[in-house]
Amino acid sequence: MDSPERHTQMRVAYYPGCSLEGTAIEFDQSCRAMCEALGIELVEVPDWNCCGASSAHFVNHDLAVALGARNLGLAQRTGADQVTAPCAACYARLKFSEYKLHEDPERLGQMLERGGVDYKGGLRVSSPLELLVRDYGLEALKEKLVQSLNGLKVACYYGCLLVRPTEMPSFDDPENPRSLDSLMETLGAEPVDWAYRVECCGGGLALGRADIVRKLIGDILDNAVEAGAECFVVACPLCQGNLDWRQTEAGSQRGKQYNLPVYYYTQLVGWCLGLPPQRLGIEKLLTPATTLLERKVSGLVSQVSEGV
Amino acid sequence: MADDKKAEKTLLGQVLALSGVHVENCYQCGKCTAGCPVAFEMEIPPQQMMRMVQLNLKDRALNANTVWVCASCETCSARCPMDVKVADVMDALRRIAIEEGVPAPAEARTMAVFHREFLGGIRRWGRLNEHELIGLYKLHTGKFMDDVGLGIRLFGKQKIRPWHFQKVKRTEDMARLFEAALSGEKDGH
Amino acid sequence: MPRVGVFVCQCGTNIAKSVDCAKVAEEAAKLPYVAHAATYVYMCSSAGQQMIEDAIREHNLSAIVVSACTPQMHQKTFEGCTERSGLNRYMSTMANIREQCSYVHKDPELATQKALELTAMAAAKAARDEPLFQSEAPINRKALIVGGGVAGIQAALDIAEAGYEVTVVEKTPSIGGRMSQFDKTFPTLDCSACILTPKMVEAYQNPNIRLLTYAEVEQVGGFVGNFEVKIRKHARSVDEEKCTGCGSCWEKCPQKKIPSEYDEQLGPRTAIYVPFPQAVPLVPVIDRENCLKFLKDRCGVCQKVCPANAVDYTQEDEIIEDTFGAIVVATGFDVWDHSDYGEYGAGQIPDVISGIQFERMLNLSGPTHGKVLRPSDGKEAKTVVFVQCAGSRDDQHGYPYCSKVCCMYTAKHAILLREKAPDAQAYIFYIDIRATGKGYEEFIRDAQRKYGAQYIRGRVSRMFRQGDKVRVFGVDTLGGGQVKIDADLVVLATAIEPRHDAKALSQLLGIGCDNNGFFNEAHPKLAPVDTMSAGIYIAGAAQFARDIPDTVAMASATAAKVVGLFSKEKLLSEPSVANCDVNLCSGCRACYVTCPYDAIEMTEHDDRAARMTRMVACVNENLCHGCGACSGACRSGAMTLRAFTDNQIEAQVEALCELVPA
Amino acid sequence: MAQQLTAETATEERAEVAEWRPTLLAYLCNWCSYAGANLAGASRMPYDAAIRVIRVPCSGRVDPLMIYKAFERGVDGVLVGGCHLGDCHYSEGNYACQGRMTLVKALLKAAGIEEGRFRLEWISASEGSIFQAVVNEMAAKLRELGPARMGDG
Ligand SMILES: Cc1cc2nc3c(=O)[nH]c(=O)nc-3n(C[C@H](O)[C@H](O)[C@H](O)COP(=O)(O)OP(=O)(O)OC[C@H]3O[C@@H](n4cnc5c(N)ncnc54)[C@H](O)[C@@H]3O)c2cc1C
Ligand SMILES: Cc1cc2nc3c(=O)[nH]c(=O)nc-3n(C[C@H](O)[C@H](O)[C@H](O)COP(=O)(O)OP(=O)(O)OC[C@H]3O[C@@H](n4cnc5c(N)ncnc54)[C@H](O)[C@@H]3O)c2cc1C
Ligand code: SF4
Ligand code: SF4
Ligand code: SF4
Ligand code: SF4
Ligand code: SF4
Ligand code: SF4
Ligand code: SF4
Ligand code: SF4
Repeated sequence: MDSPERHTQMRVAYYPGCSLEGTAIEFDQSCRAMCEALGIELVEVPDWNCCGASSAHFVNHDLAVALGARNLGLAQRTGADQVTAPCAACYARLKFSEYKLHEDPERLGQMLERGGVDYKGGLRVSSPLELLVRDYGLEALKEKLVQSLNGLKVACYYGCLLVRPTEMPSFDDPENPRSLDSLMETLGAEPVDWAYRVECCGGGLALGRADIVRKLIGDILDNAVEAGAECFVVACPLCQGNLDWRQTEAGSQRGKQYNLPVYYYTQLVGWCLGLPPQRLGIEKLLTPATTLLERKVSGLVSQVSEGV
Repeated sequence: MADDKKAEKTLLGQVLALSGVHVENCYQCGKCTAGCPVAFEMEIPPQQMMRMVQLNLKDRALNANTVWVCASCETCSARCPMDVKVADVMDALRRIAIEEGVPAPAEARTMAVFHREFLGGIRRWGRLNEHELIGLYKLHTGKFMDDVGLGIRLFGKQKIRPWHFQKVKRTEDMARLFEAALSGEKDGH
Repeated sequence: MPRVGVFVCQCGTNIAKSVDCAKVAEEAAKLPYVAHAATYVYMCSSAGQQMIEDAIREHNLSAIVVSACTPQMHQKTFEGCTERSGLNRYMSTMANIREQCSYVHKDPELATQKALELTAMAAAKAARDEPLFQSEAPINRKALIVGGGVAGIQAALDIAEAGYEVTVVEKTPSIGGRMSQFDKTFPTLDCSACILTPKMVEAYQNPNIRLLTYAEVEQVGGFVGNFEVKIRKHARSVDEEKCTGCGSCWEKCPQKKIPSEYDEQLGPRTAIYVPFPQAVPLVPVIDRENCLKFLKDRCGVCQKVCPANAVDYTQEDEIIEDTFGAIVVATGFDVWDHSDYGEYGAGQIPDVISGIQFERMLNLSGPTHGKVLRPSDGKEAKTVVFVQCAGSRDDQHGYPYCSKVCCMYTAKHAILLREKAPDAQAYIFYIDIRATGKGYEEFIRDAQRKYGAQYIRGRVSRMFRQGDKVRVFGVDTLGGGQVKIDADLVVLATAIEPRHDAKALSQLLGIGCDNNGFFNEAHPKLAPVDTMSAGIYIAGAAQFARDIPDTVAMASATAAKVVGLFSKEKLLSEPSVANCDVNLCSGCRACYVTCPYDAIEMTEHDDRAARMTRMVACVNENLCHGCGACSGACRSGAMTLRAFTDNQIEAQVEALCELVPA
Repeated sequence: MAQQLTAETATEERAEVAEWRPTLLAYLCNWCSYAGANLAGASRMPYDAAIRVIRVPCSGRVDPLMIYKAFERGVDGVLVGGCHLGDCHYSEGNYACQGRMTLVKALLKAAGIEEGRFRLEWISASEGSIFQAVVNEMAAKLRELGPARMGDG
C-alpha cells in the first residue's frame, strides 16, 4: 500500500497548455488546487510553448514532433521525471512527440538542435487522471475525501484523444476505458452505463464547422440523457467547450432543452476534497453547475466524513 | 532507387513518404467509414479516400472536402483491421493540398483558414492566443456574426481575457524551430 | 583396389550426335581405377543391361559408371544391373551426358570433352562407392488417432474397415467434435446428428476400434512403424464397464448451474454429466472441480442413486502405454475469443454472441430448445445482425487468413433463423462472400432470395448496448453511407483458430506448426495430409480451417496413407543416410540443430583414448531422410552422408581439375 | 530468353574452342536445380559449355569447404543451386545453405576471389530458362575475369 507520505513527495512537471491559460482557465485552477490538496507538487514547465494541438500534425509531422519536444526538453530541466498535461489534446501531442523521437532520434535530434532544444528522451508523459488513478491510487485518494457525490449520475466522457492513437501505449483500454468511471465511483458518484464515451465531439472543428459539432454533441447528449445522466465529467477542454458551450444550440436544433453541467474531473475531485467552489472555477461553467453539486450534498451527511 | 523516385510522384508514393502508411494494404472493408463521426459531412468517405489514393486519383481526392472536415479523432486508425493509419493519411493529404496549392473547397475553406491562423499564431508567439485566433479567423472567413452570443457569454464568465495573454519569452527559438522542421522535410522527409 | 567399369551410351543419336562416344570410352579406359570401358547404342535396353552385367562378371568389376541420360530417369535401371550381377545395388553411378551435355552443346569437340570430364568425375566417385544397405524395421500395424471429431471418426472407420486395429484418443468425454454441436450443416442442410450419430455408434461398435475418451496423449517416442506412445486416461469417476447410461446420476446431481462447454456457456450442466444426450460412450464423467464430493466431501448422491454401482470416487488416472505404426492427428480447431474486440463490446454484451453459440441456439436439444432468444432477457430475437470475418482477415486483432467456413455457416444461420422465426430479419455484414464448393454459391443465393437475408457489404465499426437492443454502426460500401441497426442479437462469425494446445502437441509429435499455429503439412499441394515426420498424418481442421466435406476427404486420405503403410511387409529406410565418425566429432551440436527431422541425438561416448565420456552426435537411420544438411554443417568432418561423402565430392572436383587443360 | 539451338549458335560455340575455357563447377540440389538443368536440356536450350555439375541431395549438403577447396584446386567459379525458399524437399535445407553461404562469401573475399566467381541461386525444376541464363551470365563473367588465382587478395 502506498503511504500518504510518499505522495507528499510527488513532484511533477506541469504543462498547462494554451487552452488552460485561456478559455479553460477553470481546468487549470482546479487541477492546481486538487494537486496542492493531495500534496502533489506541480512545477510549471518554464517558457513552455503551444503543443500545436489540432493543427500542427495536420500540416506537418516534424513540426508537431518538434513543438512537443521543445516542451519536453524544458520540462526535463525542472528535474522531475514526469510531466503531466491536463488537456487531453496536449497530453496526446506530448506523448506522440516522446514516442516519435525514438523512431528516428538522430534526424529529429539535429532538427531540434537547430531550434535550440535539447531533449534526449526518458520523460514520462501523463495525464493528471493517470497520475491520480495509477500513481496516487484511488484508495489513497479515498482517505482524503471529505464529502461524497452521493450517487450523482454522471456520464464519463473520455472523448477520443485520451486513449488514442492506439499505437502508443495507453493507460486505459482504448475502446472501453474505465479510469474516469472508477474515479467517479471513488467519489461516490454513479457512472451511468452509456455508449458514447469515446465518440468524437468534433474537437477542433468547433470554430470552423460548428454545424458538425452541433450534430455530434447532440447525439452524445441524447445518449447520456437516455442513460439517465445528470451531468458529464470530462478530461479535455475541447470536449468541455463543445459539450458545455454548444449545449443550448444543439438543443434548440433538436427541439430539446438539455441541462447537463459538464465538469472537469479535477473540479469534482476538488469538490469532494472540500475545496471552495471558487478555487475550482465551478461558476465558470456555462451550464449552471453549482446547484447540482450542492443539492447532492445538502441534507445528506457525507459517508466519507462520517468515517473520518 | 529510380523506382522510389517514380513512386514518390504518385499520390500513393507521396502519402507513403509523408506518413509511412501503406495504403495499398486497404482492402476496402469500410470499417473506417462505418465509425467515422463526420463521414456524413464528407463528399468522399474515408474508405473511398483510401481507394482514391490507391488509384492515384489526386484531383478527386484533394478537391473533396473530406480532409478538411476530418476531426483527427483517430477512430478510423484505431479500428482498421489492416492497420492502415487512415488519420495519418488524412494528415498527409492535407499537407499535399496545402503544398501544392490545391484550394480547399468552398465550404471547407473555413477549416483551412483555421489551421493556417492557428499555426501562424504559434509561430509568432509560441503560444496560442485564442482571442487573436478567433479574431483573425473571423476576419479571413468573414464570419463576424457567428457565435457572437457565445463570445459574450464566455466574456461574462471571464473566460475571455484578452489582456492576460502571455507569449513565449524566446520567440526567436520558436521561429528557428519552425524553420528547422519545415526545411527538414524539403530535404526529403 | 576398386575396379570400375565405364559404359558410355549413345542413346541412338541423341548423345552420339554431338559426343564422340567411342572416344569417351577410349579415354575413360585410361582413367585411374577404370578396369573396363565400352560404348553401346541403347544402354537401357535389355541387350545393354545384359552387356553391363556380363562385363561386371567378366572383368571382375567392383562398381560401374553409366554415362547416359539423367539419373532421375535410369538410376534404378542400372542399380538392377549391379544387383543382378552380385554386387551391392548401390555400386552404380550415372554421368549425365545427355540432358546436361549433348542436348545443350552442339559443338562435338566441346561436348566430347565435357562428356569425358563428367565421366571421369563419376568414375572418381564410383571408385569410392561403398555398399549401402537399407535397414529393415518391422511395422506395428496399429493406428493411433488423436482427436475424435468427424475427421478422427472417419479415419478410424476407414482404417478399421481395412482390417487394422485403431485406437482413438479423445480429450473430452465423448467423440463427435464440433459437428455434434450443430443443428444442420451446409450446403445441404441435412441434420447433423442424423448423419454423425450413426458414424459415432459404428466407431463404438467396431471391434477393431478402441475409443479412449477423456484421455490425452502424453508422450510419443520412436518412429514410423514403431511409435511408442503414453496415453493418460483421466479418471472419469465412473466405471465404464458397469455404467448403463441410465441417467439417474445426472438427474439427481445438485450442482446444476455449471456452464456447459458443449453448449458454449449458454446453458448449464451438472457436475456428473454427459456432454450431450447422444454422447458416445454414453457414460458420464464427474467434473471434480465442481463436484461437492471432491470440493467439500459432501453429497455423494450420484453414487447412492446409481443402480449399477458404477460411480467410483476413488478412481485414478490411468496410463496406457502402447506401440503404434502410424498416427493420425485430427484435433480440430478452436473458435476465436471475441473479447479481443473492444469495439464489439469486448465480450461484455450478452446479446453479442459467436457463431458457434448461435449453432447451439438453433439446436432443438440446445439450451434454448431451438428458439432464437436473447441471452440478456430470453426474449425472442427478431432483428439479427451477423458480422462476418470477425477475427479473420484482421491483422490488428485477429488472424490474417480467411477462415473459409464462416461465409457459409453465416448463410446457413440466416436460413435457419427464417425457418425458426418467419418474421425475423437477418442483416449480414460481409467484405467478400467466399463460397467455393459444390452447391455453395447456390446456397448463398438461396439465403438471399428465398430467405430474405439482407447482405450489406461493409465491416462493422462499433456496437454497444442501447436500451435492450444492441446498436450496430456499420457501412454499406456499395450503396454508400453509414448504416445503423438496432439489433436484438448480434452473431459474430468468429475466426477458426488452432487449438490452444496445438503447439505443445506438435512438439510432442515432432511435427511443426505454421505461422498461425496450425499443423504443418509436408507439402501444400502434393502432400497435404502428410507431415514432415514419416508415419504421422493430419486430417481436418487441425491442418487449417476446413468444412466437413474437406475434412472427411482428408480423413479418408490419411486412412489410405496408413493402410498403404501397413500393407508393406516391412519398412525399408533410405540407404543414403548420414553417419557420424565419433572419433572426429567434437560434440558441437551444429548438426543436431540443423537436422529438419530430429534424426540426430547427442549421446554419451566412452572415449577410451582420452579416458573420458563425451557427448557425440548419433544418427537415427530410421528418421534420417538423407538430406545432408548435417554434413554441410559439421565443421569437424565427422558427419558424412553416405553416397555423398566429402571424400567422394572432393574426388570429383579433383578428377575435373586434373583433366582441364591448364 | 530461351534460345533454340540452331546452326548459328553451334558455329558461335565453335569460335570459343580455341580460347581459354573457364571451369565453372556447380553443386545442384537433386530436386529443383538439377531438375531445372535437365529441363533446359530437354528443351534444348543451349548454354555455355564451361559448366560441370555435381549433384547433391540438397543445397543444405553444401559445405563451405566444398567451395573453398574447389577454388584451391583450380576451378574458376562455383555455382550453388537450390530450391526456392519454402520449397525445399527437406523443408529447410536451403535456409541452412543460405546461412552458410554468407560465410563463404566472406571466406572467398579474404582469399582474394572476386565476387562474380561465386553465386547462390534458387532455381526450380520448371526454371530451365533461368538456369540457362545464370550459366551464361556466370560463364561470361568468368571469361571476363580470367583464371582464378587464390591468395592474392
Ligand atoms: C459455427 C460453425 C458452423 C459450422 N457449420 C458447418 C456446416 O454447416 N457444414 C460444414 O461442412 N462445416 C461446418 N463447420 C466446420 C466444421 O465444424 C469442421 O469442418 C469440422 O468440425 C472439422 O472436424 P474435425 O474433426 O477436424 O475437428 P473437430 O470437430 O474440432 O474435432 C476435433 C476433436 O479432437 C478433440 N481434441 C482436440 N484436441 C485434442 C487433444 N489434444 N487430444 C485429444 N483430442 C483432442 C476435440 O475434443 C474434438 O472432439 C462449421 C464450423 C463452425 C465454427
Ligand atoms: C487456368 C487454371 C489454373 C490453375 N492453377 C492452379 C494452381 O496454381 N494451383 C492449384 O492448386 N490448382 C490450380 N488449378 C486447378 C488444377 O488444375 C486442378 O486442381 C487439377 O488439375 C485437378 O487435377 P485432376 O487430376 O483432378 O484433373 P486433370 O488435371 O484435368 O486430369 C485429368 C486427366 O484425365 C484425363 N481424362 C479425361 N477424361 C478421360 C477419360 N474418359 N478416359 C481417360 N482419361 C481421361 C485427362 O486427359 C487428364 O489427363 C488451375 C486450374 C486452371 C483451369
Ligand atoms: S478500415 Fe482499413 S482496410 Fe477497411 S476500408 Fe478503412 S482503411 Fe481500408
Ligand atoms: S480521424 Fe478523420 S477520417 Fe478518421 S474517423 Fe476521425 S474524423 Fe473520420
Ligand atoms: S540409358 Fe538413357 S541415354 Fe541411354 S538409351 Fe536409355 S534413355 Fe537413352
Ligand atoms: S446412474 Fe450409474 S449407470 Fe446410470 S448413468 Fe449414472 S453412472 Fe451410469
Ligand atoms: S457427488 Fe458430485 S457429481 Fe455426484 S451428485 Fe454430488 S455433486 Fe453431483
Ligand atoms: S469465410 Fe467469409 S466470413 Fe469467413 S473469414 Fe473468409 S471471407 Fe470472412
Ligand atoms: S542427412 Fe538430413 S535427415 Fe539425415 S541426419 Fe542429416 S540432417 Fe538429418
Ligand atoms: S556437427 Fe559434427 S562435430 Fe558437431 S556434433 Fe555434429 S557431427 Fe559432431
